[in-house]
Amino acid sequence: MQLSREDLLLAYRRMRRIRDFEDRVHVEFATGELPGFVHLYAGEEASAVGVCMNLTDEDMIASTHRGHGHCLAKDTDATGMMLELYGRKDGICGGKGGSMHIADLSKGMMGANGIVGGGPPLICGAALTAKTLGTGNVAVAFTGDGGSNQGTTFEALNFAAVLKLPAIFVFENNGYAETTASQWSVACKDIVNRAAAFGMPGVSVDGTDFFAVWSAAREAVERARGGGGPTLMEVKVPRFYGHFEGDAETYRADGEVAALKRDHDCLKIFRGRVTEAGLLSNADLDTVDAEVAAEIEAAVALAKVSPLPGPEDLVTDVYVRY
Amino acid sequence: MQLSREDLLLAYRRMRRIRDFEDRVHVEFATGELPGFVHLYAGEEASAVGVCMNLTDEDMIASTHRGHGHCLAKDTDATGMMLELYGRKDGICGGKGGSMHIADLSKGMMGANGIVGGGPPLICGAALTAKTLGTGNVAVAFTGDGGSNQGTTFEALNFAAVLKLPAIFVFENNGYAETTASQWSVACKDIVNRAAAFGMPGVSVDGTDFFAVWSAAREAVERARGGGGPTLMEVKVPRFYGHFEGDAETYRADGEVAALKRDHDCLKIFRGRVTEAGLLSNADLDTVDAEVAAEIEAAVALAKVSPLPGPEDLVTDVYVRY
Amino acid sequence: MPKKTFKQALNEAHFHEMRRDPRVIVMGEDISGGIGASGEMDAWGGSEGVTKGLYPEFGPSRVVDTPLSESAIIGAAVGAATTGLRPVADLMFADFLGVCFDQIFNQAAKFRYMFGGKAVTPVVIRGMIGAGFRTAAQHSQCLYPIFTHIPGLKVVIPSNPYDAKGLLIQAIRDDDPVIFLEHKLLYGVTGEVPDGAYTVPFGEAKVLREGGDVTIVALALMVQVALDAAELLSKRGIEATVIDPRTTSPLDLDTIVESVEETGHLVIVDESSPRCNIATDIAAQVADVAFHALKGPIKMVTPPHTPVPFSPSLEDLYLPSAERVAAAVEASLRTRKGAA
Amino acid sequence: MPKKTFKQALNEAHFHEMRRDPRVIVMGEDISGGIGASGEMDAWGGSEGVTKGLYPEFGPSRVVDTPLSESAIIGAAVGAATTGLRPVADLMFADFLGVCFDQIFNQAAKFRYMFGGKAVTPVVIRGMIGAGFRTAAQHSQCLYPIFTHIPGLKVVIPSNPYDAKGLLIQAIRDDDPVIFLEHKLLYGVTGEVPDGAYTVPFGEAKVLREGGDVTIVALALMVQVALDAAELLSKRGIEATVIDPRTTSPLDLDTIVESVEETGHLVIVDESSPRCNIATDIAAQVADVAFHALKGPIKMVTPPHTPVPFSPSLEDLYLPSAERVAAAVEASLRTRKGAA
Ligand SMILES: Cc1ncc(C[n+]2csc(CCOP(=O)(O)OP(=O)(O)O)c2C)c(N)n1
Ligand SMILES: Cc1ncc(C[n+]2csc(CCOP(=O)(O)OP(=O)(O)O)c2C)c(N)n1
Ligand SMILES: [Mg+2]
Ligand SMILES: [Mg+2]
Repeated sequence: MQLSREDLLLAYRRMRRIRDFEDRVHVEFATGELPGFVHLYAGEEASAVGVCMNLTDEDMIASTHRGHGHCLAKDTDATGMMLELYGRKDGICGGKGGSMHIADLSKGMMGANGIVGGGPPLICGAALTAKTLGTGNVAVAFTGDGGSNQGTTFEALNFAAVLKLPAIFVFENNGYAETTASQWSVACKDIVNRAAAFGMPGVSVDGTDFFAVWSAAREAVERARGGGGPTLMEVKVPRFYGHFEGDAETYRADGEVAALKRDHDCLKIFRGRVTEAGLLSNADLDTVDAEVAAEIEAAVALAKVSPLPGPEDLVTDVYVRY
Repeated sequence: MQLSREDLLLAYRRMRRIRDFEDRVHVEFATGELPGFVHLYAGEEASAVGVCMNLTDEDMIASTHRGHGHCLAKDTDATGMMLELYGRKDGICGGKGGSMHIADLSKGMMGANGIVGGGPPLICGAALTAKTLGTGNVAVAFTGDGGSNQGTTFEALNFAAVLKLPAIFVFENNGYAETTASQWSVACKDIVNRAAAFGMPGVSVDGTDFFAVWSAAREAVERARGGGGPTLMEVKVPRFYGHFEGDAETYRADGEVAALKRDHDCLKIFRGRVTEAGLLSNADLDTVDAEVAAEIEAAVALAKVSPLPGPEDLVTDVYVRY
Repeated sequence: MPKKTFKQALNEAHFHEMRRDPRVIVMGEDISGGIGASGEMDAWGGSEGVTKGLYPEFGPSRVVDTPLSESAIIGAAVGAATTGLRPVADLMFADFLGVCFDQIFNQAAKFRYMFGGKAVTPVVIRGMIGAGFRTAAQHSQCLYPIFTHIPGLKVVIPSNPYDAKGLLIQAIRDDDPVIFLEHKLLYGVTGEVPDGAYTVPFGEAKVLREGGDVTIVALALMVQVALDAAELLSKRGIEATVIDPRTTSPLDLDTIVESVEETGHLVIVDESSPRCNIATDIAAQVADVAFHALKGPIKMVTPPHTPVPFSPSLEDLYLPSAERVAAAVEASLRTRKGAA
Repeated sequence: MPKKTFKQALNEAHFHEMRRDPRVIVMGEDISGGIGASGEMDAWGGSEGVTKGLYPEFGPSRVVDTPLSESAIIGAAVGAATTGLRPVADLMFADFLGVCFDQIFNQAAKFRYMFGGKAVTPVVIRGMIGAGFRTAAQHSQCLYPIFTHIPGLKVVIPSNPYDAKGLLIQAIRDDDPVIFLEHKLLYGVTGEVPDGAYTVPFGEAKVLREGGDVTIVALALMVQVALDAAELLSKRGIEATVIDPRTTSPLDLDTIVESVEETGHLVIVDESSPRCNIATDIAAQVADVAFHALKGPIKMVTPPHTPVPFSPSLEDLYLPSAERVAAAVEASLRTRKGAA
């Protein structure tokens, strides 16, 4: 399989949408208008999109506290998400979830997660459903380098391997868990070195290279769909912002972020690659940029004026029936 | 360092004490006199003793639900243990703990544990104490093959490696977690294959060979004492009885246990080795056998007539002060 | 009606629902037993044999043995539930919640609310509770107050074979996450159990005995203790109503309040540790909404604030006894309103 | 006395005890911050800066940054406590108990009892609690009823800077496992805090205000809500006693009962979920031992039985308000005994 022109445009649009969404949230948060804990995915776009371009709406993903990118890569509505971040009644979760709990089951997005390591066991479940019902679907858990040290994650790896589940464990190593460097906290340095402990194939890719991520994920997805069991993928990505919005980031070296933005921006790299290869033109990409910018602008404008949930919403949605 | 004649006699005595203790508990349980859940260590003696012969009373161990052998290998009093199993007031835990909760901190025995995977995190703590206070002590977690799949265990491995703790993780692979075969449940087949996932040295030994266990443990203990960090040891052992007393064991192949007892009995193997090498005589060993038999006999006799705890004991020992 | 044990009743409930709905699966450690080994499969059928016989009929795709990894087991059950299956996961001893609690209380319980009503998580988590089995502090706890505390969970605690079967079938058909707790000492208890499938609704207490002097509320093993106490009291001229709530979340407070409005006295027997437990929960609710009806103090009969001891001599003292319940009733009746 | 924030008070307590006793260590994720990275160490001093400055003074052997592995962190703290250190472990959000609860409730809490009184486990586990921070369902829970339920744990919940410092010093010097819970919305609150070290004993409630008409009990952030309600009520001619138990295990029931004996009315304000919580716990105990003194129903003011919502508009409704507390007091006063 090759990526068509439409695929490339879609991939770019999704990455661009993530970037713009996050850059804008960064700005809005700084003005104090956005409540809560917000963790931005800027810089890591090629990972989510590279993986999810291989998935259908029936393939499930589980995300993390840094979930906006995974949602958007799975085509969750950006406007609904922005409204959710603003705690609005018409937000994608009715304003009840917020940044860390965005889910869109209709798109195969099982939820961001405020608990690090919460997703991998859940993804075993989605994969078990696929296997039991013979749907041919796959399930993907996104986890960070910090989350790679959480017991629930390790259990899920072994569980998926033993039961030969159609699951893929994508570890986005962005160098940090909050302030803690992954080269310190992951005893084996590279997370991919853990694949053997679970008897599963492992692959490490440069997460600034959309094409590298896409093809590694493609192989893993095909193996999973074909009954070949789970794969561990480590994707090395830069983190452009702080751990959360408001982080002073003094634990990072001076100039570290500037250099990452300059030399390791997956969007710039993508643009360079596709234009040099003559697959897309700069004009094509500029059009996408403009469309996405307008989309995000409109989303924020709507979010700011949209109604808040009211007292009648407080006690609904706890149970299906009680 | 070599094992002296006294060391060899001590090692044999401890292994024999475990075997006799367990064989006797097996009999007593069958008569219905012993209450509770009892998991016997018979067949695995060379593992506990081979490891613990390298330890002092200041070195801590954490054990499992199958803890009698680890306790006795660390020189916990067999009579106090037998009284505990009978729920007696003079039991080593006042009758409050029973088989799954025997501890003897004065001997460096931090407790059997009813929660599979409970011990490895605790051992990180004992190792942290040793490191922080600079005592040169080491700490050892015994875990089973089933427990090797528990998230708490994985976390402890990484934690110990990252903090370079003087810890040793001994995985006693006896082929089963209850009825579940370890070759099925451990995705990488051999637990030792997990060492690399935590950047630590791993070693696999035949647990029916006391000398193999002893020297592998010795190397790990020396490394830990010297500041070289943790080691993962897999010890392959046979399980002579059921998972717990009362287990019909239909999941085992016909003749499996008989063959294990015949060909893989660490006591027989030890006797063969030391007598052939002229290190100890059969008479030496027979004397130990007789002494141990008398000791266990006396322990059971005492346990049967010893007083039970009374109402005044029910609410003590919850807090130091409340 | 045929007599069956509590264990058989639970076993039948599994068969009915697995035959009825292909989305129902069971999973857990040794849930069939013997996987990967060279002897028999279905060697155990769960640690107490509750799921015995399912494997031969439904095979490995619906009777899923697992590694020893509770977070993965429960998390997978939860994830499978949100994606179309109806898993019944066996936690074995409820005491093991400590290694997988996040998947229960932060994930399963909260999905529906956090996701604005879009998730449905029809998972059943079975666990054994209770003392008396001589299994000491880490295998004898009740812990249902913890589950009951968490919004988003339903908590079911049967006390007899009939209810066990009907409540488990209801739990499996229910669309919310259900914690289903089985007292180990009840497995061997027998009672009349229909052969067919039937449900017992959640949130409907059962009145086991009627008497006008005092209301005794009890769950699980304590129901029998309460009934025994009622017999003792009856001989002393005191007639008790005994109520088994059967589910603590939802709780049928109305039935309790109605009874207290008649009797004016309430005694709650709860095997769980005394602080923040079901006894305090019910007592407090009654002291609010039915205060006007109370003629004496609300008494709670519970174990002491200690871990469960191993020694049979201590464990027997630990558990509430009929005699202690009767004494509590008498104390409440003695201290009538205004008497102090 | 100098004015300090709640956060500064906690920070000082750490300094005092670490200087005083070399066995005291702190550990947790980002407890100093920046480990292995190329920028500053002590970058955060814990996620809220409570442990800031310890690293420069005490260094890595006593200020232990850890991987993201709560079971290992808490288990290691517990194991270190039984072997001679006095660790203060930071769980960050108490909501994370789900991934490490076993080490707290089956290990630390039970060692002493299971081992027949031979173990001493002087560990402090710090965790943030409470809503109002716009952090949604998995980062806003109180959960202290769960800890309070477990025999073997002590549970400390300060409501002001003075108590925060004194209670934390007591917690560190205490020989039992202590769960120390900090409400996030209190960190910035200021109050008078002595510069030196002092302790506030466990199990001694603080009476913050005296009034003869009703007793209001509240914890943590709810103490201020209760005081605000008392002001509202005072304007309406109702005088309230406000009591902060400060520790829920042990609980100073005597002070509450003494007050109820005077006022005859009890209202408990509890930010935790309503079932099996501290409000029910205290209500039930009072409805037993002080029944004779009650002149009206015991009222509990709590959030609804729902997860904590994200949207500020909902979260503000979720939290008990002074107005709701005042209304509950009035309801109790209205429904006097015999009135119905
Ligand atoms: C179980 C748990 N522990 C700790 C936290 C607090 N926390 C939130 S994000 C985070 C770091 C996660 O690092 P990583 O997995 O690398 O993801 P990243 O933030 O880098 O995307 C921590 C410690 C949490 N939310 N859940
Ligand atoms: C957390 C937890 N899960 C499950 C159990 C029930 N259980 C007790 S022992 C055991 C099997 C343990 O297998 P392994 O670790 O190989 O030890 P072995 O019994 O073979 O010595 C199980 C599942 C438990 N006690 N704790
Ligand atoms: Mg990271
Ligand atoms: Mg085993």
